[in-house]
Amino acid sequence: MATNETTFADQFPKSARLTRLSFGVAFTALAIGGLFGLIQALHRTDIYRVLPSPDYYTLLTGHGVLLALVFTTFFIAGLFSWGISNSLDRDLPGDWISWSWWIMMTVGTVMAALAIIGALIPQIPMQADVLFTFYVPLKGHPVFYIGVVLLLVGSWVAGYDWFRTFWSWRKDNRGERIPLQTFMVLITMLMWYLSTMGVAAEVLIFVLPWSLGLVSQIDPLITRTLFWFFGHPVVYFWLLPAYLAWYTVLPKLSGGRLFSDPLARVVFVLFLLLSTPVGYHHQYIDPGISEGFKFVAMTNTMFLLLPSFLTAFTVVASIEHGARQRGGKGYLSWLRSLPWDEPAFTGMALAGLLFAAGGFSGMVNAGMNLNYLVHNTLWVPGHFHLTVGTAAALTFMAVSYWLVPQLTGKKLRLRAFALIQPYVWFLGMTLMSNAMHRGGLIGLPRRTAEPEWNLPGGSFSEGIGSLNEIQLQIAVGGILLFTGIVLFLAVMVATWMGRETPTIDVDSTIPPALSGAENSPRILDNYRLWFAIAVVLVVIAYGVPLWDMVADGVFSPGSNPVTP
Amino acid sequence: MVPGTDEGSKTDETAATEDAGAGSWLNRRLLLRLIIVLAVGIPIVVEGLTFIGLVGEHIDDDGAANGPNGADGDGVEIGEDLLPATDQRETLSAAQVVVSEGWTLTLAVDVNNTGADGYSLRLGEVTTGSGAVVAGDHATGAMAAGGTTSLSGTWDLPEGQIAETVRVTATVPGPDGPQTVSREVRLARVPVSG
Amino acid sequence: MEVHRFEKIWTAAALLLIVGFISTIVYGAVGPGVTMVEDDGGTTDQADVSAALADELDWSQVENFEAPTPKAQHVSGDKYEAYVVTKQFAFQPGTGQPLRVPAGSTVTLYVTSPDVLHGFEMVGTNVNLIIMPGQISEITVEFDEPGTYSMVCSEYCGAAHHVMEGRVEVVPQSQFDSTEG
Amino acid sequence: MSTDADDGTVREIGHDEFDPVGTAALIVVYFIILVVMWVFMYFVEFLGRGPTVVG
Repeated sequence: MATNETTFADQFPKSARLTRLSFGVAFTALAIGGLFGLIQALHRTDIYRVLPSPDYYTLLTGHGVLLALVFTTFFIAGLFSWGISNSLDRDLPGDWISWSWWIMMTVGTVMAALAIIGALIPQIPMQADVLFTFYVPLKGHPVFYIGVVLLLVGSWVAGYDWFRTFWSWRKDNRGERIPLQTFMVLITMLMWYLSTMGVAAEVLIFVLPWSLGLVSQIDPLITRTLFWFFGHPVVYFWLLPAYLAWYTVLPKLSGGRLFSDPLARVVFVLFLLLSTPVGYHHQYIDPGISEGFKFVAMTNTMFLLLPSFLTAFTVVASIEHGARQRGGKGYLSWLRSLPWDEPAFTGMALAGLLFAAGGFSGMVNAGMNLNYLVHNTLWVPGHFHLTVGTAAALTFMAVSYWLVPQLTGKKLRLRAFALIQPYVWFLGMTLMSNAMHRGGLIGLPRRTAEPEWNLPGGSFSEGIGSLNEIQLQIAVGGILLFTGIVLFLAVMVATWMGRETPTIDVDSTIPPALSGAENSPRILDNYRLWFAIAVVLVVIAYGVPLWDMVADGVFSPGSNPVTP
Repeated sequence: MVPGTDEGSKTDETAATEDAGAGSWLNRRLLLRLIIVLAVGIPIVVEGLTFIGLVGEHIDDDGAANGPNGADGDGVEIGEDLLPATDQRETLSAAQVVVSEGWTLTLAVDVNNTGADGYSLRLGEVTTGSGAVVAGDHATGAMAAGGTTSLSGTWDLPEGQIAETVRVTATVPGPDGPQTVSREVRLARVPVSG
Repeated sequence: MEVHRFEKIWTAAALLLIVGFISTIVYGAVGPGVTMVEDDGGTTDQADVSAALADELDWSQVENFEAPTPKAQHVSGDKYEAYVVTKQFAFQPGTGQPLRVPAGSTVTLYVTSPDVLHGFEMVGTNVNLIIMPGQISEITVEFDEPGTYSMVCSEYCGAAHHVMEGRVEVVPQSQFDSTEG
Repeated sequence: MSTDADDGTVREIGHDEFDPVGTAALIVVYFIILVVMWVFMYFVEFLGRGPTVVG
């Protein structure tokens, strides 16, 4: 590297390379998935249709898989590789094991993508119009399920790569506290190992043999329960890396220091414990599950709000500390002295703001009987475009503005694009998500190519303003969001393809927290204990219901496969 | 420099004017202020209107807004008369869209000629929800007085669309020659089966 | 571990809010008596349901289920029951002929599916169910005033999922008794 | 806009003399919004609707 300052890429070349490659696949998936999202937004709102409505569901599957599974998992793999090396001051081994997880994940992604696109291209004899939740009895091509399994197993090996780097650090640093970023990576991966048992069992035991024809009938209730055993923790698998950026990078960008390191550790341990025994809040209105288990899931879910509330407090306090150090005054006017012209800071701050709104709509979803009001309506996409669509995705883009120069040794190009991108995203998302929430309240179903109201007899009470106003607002929001993706990708490609620069104009040092780890109980770092407690909680929440479902025959009441 | 208006293609490196010197620093500050006002102001207005609208929705008619709201059965349902204008009975006996290779609509009508000889019924073109017109021509031919027959026809609809109206033409023998009665009849929800 | 007093206050406030949410939901279940769909509808055999729909099997042989009729069946007093099948891309009854229910009645709905998952969402009301092959979703609903409600499929069920829609007509008692079917 | 060494830091604030009052203000506002919206969603939108589920 020609730069005269030592960047992360100089210190840890193997880790930097793996992070760059992971970001590369993540941004490609973001581009394709984002394009699908734009086509869907314009199709659904009847503004501009390029495909017949039945093909909408192919795009919807692609949008879900490429963004919610591929973009997130690959970006997290890159961010965690950086986090481990940055906080342990130690490069990844970079041997064949390190390469194996990236290759496995990439091959899996290509397989799944081909199976999905196959529905549009006659030459490819595959289809997987089953959406990213692949509910049985709808059946996709086996290649789709194998692709998803490879992506999953690849992420397990990546976790092992980080753990063995930590263990080798531990041998040289007996008795020291685990550095915060590494602690966050390890706890997140423990949650990931525990929760992916559900979807691995679903696909390997039930769905894959069934799609290959080895088993004729499987029980949709068991497969759906196993999917949602994994389905909620996966949203925390997307969220906790964003929390890692909010806890460890955002305070520095705002000119301050993290308010409390121990509180951050407590928050991550709470997520490990509570994020898996809650899956039934996705199945509140499923038949075959008694209200008692749904009530347990609701209570656990509501207490899962606590770590997010604590995060809101700690992160905002850290930002305020930065504002005060930059001369901010008063109860609220300190907000003005924050670096709103710094894209990395703006992206994360706006992502946090929209996450607060997404949090509320999540509380409505989590309210057991309140869920009758909004289940499977447009309210739900409104919710998760605020949480994974902004809290995670916009934070990932924002941290890239700060991290990619360090990974490539090249100054960020097109800074003006980068400066306005978070604002374009924020405006587009507020418009789209607001309209989606209102559409959900008047009963518009989600996952439909054509909103029902232009069917004869299809009738929806006039929501606030007219239905056309809701449709228009979704379309405008969708266009702004796609513009945000194009701006972001333009900055990334221009930076990556640009020539190396003497300075990368990024201050990569991270100051220590205001109250450090040293004055927190050592038990916090005992991740084996927390993992054991998490397993016990899951057995309590899922043990009996899963046993009931299996007791009446593992595969019964069975359903034959139906190709969409 | 107003960024974001041109769809910056991902590969070309548009040489954005790097901010040089204090002059542009000042208009950058104004540009930033404008962006922040727009990007934060509009959402606040939208959310405010939403909440006022939501509450208003419930205050002026307390719940009637989301009470019964279905249109009362517009469109001819199975078992109803297709062409009330004629005194003959044309009862819609089947309406079905089958999705296999394509989307094919099947309609069946039980015709009962209560009038004089020479009555005939014809099913013409069909229009779908988004206005596509599909030609079709199925006729009973001249019927004897008091005769009954069942007329059915199929139409190949564009993929993903269902029929909303069908052109129905009846030739009714009258004292001074046959008259034709032609209507574009709206159909109730046509069930679609996989 | 030294915790800032603001943190303590905020944690207590957050816990208070959470307990508040939970008690609201418990009130909803106990007061107005909104209960969740459970497993008391029982299970059935998906193949039997699709065979009965294709008239290859008599409905009496289908476990825990009866023939879906457009008109709700009287049980006793103001109690009625209705059997509905959600199949790929239509409600039966509902899409071709609307489901007719008397006003001022309490109707228990039994809903199942012969093929894939469907959604049973009555627009503008709190009636919202997931319908699963092999399971019977059983729910009791109070219909007070007359009117017509759209019901839409709110769970993806295939290429024509977006056209799957039907109607429930709540008709005055007198009109309900006079119509046949 | 190159970030100079101290990126606009005016003064250092240690842990003990920093009370996040601004954060407290923001969080109280957020708390109020949550309570108002929850009460509205539950008692007006949800319970105030037409045919309700009772069994």
